[in-house]
Amino acid sequence: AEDDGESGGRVFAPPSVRRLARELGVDLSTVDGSGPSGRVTEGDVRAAAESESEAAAETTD
Amino acid sequence: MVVGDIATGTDVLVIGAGPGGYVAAIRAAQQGLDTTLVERDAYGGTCLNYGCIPSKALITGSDLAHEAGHAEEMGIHADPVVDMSQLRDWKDGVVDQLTGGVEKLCKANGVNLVEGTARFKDENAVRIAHGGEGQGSETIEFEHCIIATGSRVIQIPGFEFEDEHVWSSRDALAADSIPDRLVVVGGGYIGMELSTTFAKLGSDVTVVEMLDDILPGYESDVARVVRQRAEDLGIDMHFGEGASSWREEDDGIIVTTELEGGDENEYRADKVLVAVGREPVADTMELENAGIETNERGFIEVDDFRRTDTENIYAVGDVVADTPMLAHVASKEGIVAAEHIAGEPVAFDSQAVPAAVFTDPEIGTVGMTEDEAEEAGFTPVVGQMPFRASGRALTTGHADGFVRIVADENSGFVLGAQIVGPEASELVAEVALAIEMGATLEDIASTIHTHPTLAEAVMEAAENALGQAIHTLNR
Amino acid sequence: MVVGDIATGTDVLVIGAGPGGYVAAIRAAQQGLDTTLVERDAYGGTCLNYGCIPSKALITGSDLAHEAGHAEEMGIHADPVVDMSQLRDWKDGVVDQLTGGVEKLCKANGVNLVEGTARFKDENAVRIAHGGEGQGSETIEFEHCIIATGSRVIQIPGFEFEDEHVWSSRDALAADSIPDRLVVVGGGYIGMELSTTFAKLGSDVTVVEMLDDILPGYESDVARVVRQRAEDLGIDMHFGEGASSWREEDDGIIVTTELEGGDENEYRADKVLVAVGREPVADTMELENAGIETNERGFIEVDDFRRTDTENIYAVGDVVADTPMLAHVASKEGIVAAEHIAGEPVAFDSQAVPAAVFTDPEIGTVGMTEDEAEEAGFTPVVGQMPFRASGRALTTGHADGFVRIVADENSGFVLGAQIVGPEASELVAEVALAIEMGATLEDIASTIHTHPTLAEAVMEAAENALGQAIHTLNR
Ligand SMILES: Cc1cc2nc3c(=O)[nH]c(=O)nc-3n(C[C@H](O)[C@H](O)[C@H](O)COP(=O)(O)OP(=O)(O)OC[C@H]3O[C@@H](n4cnc5c(N)ncnc54)[C@H](O)[C@@H]3O)c2cc1C
Ligand SMILES: Cc1cc2nc3c(=O)[nH]c(=O)nc-3n(C[C@H](O)[C@H](O)[C@H](O)COP(=O)(O)OP(=O)(O)OC[C@H]3O[C@@H](n4cnc5c(N)ncnc54)[C@H](O)[C@@H]3O)c2cc1C
Repeated sequence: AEDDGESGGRVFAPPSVRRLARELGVDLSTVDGSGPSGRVTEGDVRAAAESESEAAAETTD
Repeated sequence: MVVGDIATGTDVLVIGAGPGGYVAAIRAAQQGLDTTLVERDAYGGTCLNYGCIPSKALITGSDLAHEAGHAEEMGIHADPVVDMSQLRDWKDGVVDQLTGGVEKLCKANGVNLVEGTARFKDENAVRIAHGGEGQGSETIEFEHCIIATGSRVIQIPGFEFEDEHVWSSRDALAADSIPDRLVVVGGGYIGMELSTTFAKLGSDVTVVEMLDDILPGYESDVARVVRQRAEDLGIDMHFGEGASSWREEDDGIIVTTELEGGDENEYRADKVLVAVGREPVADTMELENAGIETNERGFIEVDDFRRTDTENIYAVGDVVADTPMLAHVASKEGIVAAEHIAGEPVAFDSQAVPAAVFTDPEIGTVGMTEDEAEEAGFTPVVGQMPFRASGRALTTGHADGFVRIVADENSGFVLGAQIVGPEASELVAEVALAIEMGATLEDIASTIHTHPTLAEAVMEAAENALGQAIHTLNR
Repeated sequence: MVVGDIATGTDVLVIGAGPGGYVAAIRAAQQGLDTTLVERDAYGGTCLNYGCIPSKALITGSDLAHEAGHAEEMGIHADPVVDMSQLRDWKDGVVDQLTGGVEKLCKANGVNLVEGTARFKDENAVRIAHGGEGQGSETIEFEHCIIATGSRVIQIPGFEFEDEHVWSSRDALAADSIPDRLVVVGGGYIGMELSTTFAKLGSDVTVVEMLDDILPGYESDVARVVRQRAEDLGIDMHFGEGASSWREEDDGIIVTTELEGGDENEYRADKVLVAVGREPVADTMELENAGIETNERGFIEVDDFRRTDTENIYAVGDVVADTPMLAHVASKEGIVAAEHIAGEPVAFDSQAVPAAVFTDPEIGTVGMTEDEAEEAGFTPVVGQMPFRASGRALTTGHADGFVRIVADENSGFVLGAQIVGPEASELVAEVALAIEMGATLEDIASTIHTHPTLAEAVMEAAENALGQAIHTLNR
């Protein structure tokens, strides 16, 4: 995979972002990174967490 | 909470006060958990007492004495004499200061300290056998336990460390005189660090290694720089030979080695240092009572949070399978285990595990080699900067070696570095951060690096990988 | 393109071959631009010939000699004798190797080298006056020009560098004997580096500084560590005094200083080193012919791309206003100018400009201090780690000083670091990358740092700022 922050089975994201993903229950490998070369940022993880909870809210609606 | 007359209870019990255990205990206590740390020997474990710290202190002394005696080219004329028992005392002073510090830090963070050997009664209790006579034993019940019992030196048949002529690394580090002739069995990092140290202190050193190079696990062009320097220091290296026996003769000993074809060689020496590796200490605590098994090599297997098969029992450090036996790995694992017990969203997810060898010159590596990057599915691009093109290296008089940086060609993400040269152990820190952050070659190349520093070579290597180095020709 | 009989043309003309100019020229050539570099004196400029490199080489020699002579505590007994002319030859060899390298690298990258002094004819041409007799002059027309003419030492009234008793830093670095008594006028970084060097080589050193501390611009607790060590080395420091005159007496000289109230002091010496600062060299090239003015302090003002008021003419390095007069800043500016000319999307947008002082111990700083962070509107949080709690520092025998890290409390973003201690010049590299990457304290704290290294202190300082340091007590 090119330019999606994931190569060689690895997601490129800073340690603080990886921790946040665990905290918010976000699977990093499903997040589209908006940073350089697809690096996953804090904002990407928060957005993913939000859209997941929105999706969850919609399905329970 | 007191659970009975002879039994006490604790939230977290940590077994072993090495860099795995004491760090885990301090962090657990910082998380507000009632924490108890059991140690049967000395605070700081192998690392502070018999490993990292004393070896680096002796290296400092041997470097200074050797350098000052070999700086005529710089106009410095000296003929240093080393008083080994004074050097040992200085080293012991450093060790005492640090181990005393560990004890104080544990107490200051509210860790309960218990001296003795811990053995499991079951999944929620250990019995502590106190060392001193008539000290008896006590039981400690725990919610969670962190095993950090470390490793011990491997002994080979015929070479008993009890014998005064046979040294373990621990004996070598406690020496109060310099042997005239030293045979070192094993050319791994501990063997090579000590060979260099004693060669600089004046010993005639012979290294005997079963494999065909020193420093197995390191790339051959990295090892070559150290091997060349070792040769220049007069260290005699023999490959494809295993030590088979030794005997006393005249004033010294003779070490016999076996070659592949069955031939034998003999080396005269005063001491023989056996440094063929270390094995986990998992047999001191009756693990089976807690339902934990070790793998076929004696290590404990753990998950991403350093949990063993028994969910409330964690293991960290040298005793753990799959991660390198290094102090900073032990400490990191200790932190992960302690925070996981406290409910923090942690995991052992480090992308970059640095390692250093304190030979002359030093080696510092982190992340992937070019081959490893290829295997992992990347398209590696590498950049290199020789220290002989570094202004700072030349001004220190130490310009052997190079910085190599490995990145993914498509994304530019930095994947690893192999550094051999002055302060290599320090220089990897920047690359480790780069890898963890998901930095690209361009990120390193466009960060201003102070002139004149060795760290500029990291920047230059990144620029070289990008085809735009200033101080080397681009590939 | 040949524009006439006596005039040649070039895409990019670079004036001055210091770290600003030669780097700019190489990068411009790498971008495919026809590039010409004019230098009137020596390749490498001040830095390689009379600054960074020779000073660091002498520091290495003086450190080694001094350390070896003061390591009885470590059991090392030596009485080193320094042959200053040999040390000078070794240093000159290092300089020659590097300046020769610069010339080779320029050629290998296709840069045209011209020797002589450049003066502007107009916005698109310079006349080059060749140094040698009867060499005449030539005209070079250019599309773009990069001015990198650097700086020179400031002279104070009554102290003429032509006199053999009065040293500039350049004279001090060329010394072939060690003065018994040296008075140093100015306690800035160049004055303190040279004071330390000569004190370690055996001179009786007196520093006279107008202000009330050494190292103006550095925080007082940072300067204090260096000042303490300077005192221990026997350096005599006097504050609030300005050198007013000197005279020969007996075998040496007497330097007279003036105090605030009008009182005077006298100091006996063999040499007086004047190190009160450096001023831009903007008066060698008839700038006005190109329509460029200097500011009231003689510096050239530039924009984010290092363009002067005349759009096709850029300026970089010490001659430029507002950025610190440092070699690595000059090089970075040179790269920005060259790439901007080539149409690359660059700018001088560095968030982190590191600086080092090679005193004993070293200082390394990068980014903001706590006060600067506050002024910039952040809510600063700081973390600190003293080197006396660092295992690596203790094993090197150098444990004075500390690492301080400054971050924004709300976001955790790392904003700066002030490091004073062993290898401080190298340790800032990691923090510079952290700042440029937008790393947080947590990012540094959770990156594994090799044990035992000084770089661990950076991690510990970050942990301290987070209230979870292991090896120091948390605030
Ligand atoms: C010569 C030498 C040099 C080295 N240099 C380096 C280096 O430069 N960098 C580096 O990273 N690593 C180095 N190492 C390796 C480093 O020492 C280990 O990786 C590190 O000590 C592992 O830490 P640990 O906490 O897992 O175990 P240890 O440090 O081995 O500590 C384990 C502790 O557990 C105690 N213990 C064991 N069983 C029990 C029990 N049942 N009850 C109570 N207490 C018990 C032991 O007494 C010991 O104190 C070196 C090792 C050696 C030998
Ligand atoms: C003792 C000392 C120690 C120092 N230590 C450090 C250090 O450790 N780290 C650090 O970062 N900085 C250090 N510096 C500062 C550093 O040397 C300067 O910041 C750096 O050299 C600036 O580079 P530059 O390219 O702008 O100018 P320079 O290096 O000064 O080069 C300018 C060049 O332009 C040439 N020139 C001038 N006018 C003309 C003309 N009209 N035509 C042709 N050629 C011309 C000059 O001959 C000169 O070679 C030190 C300085 C001194 C004096």
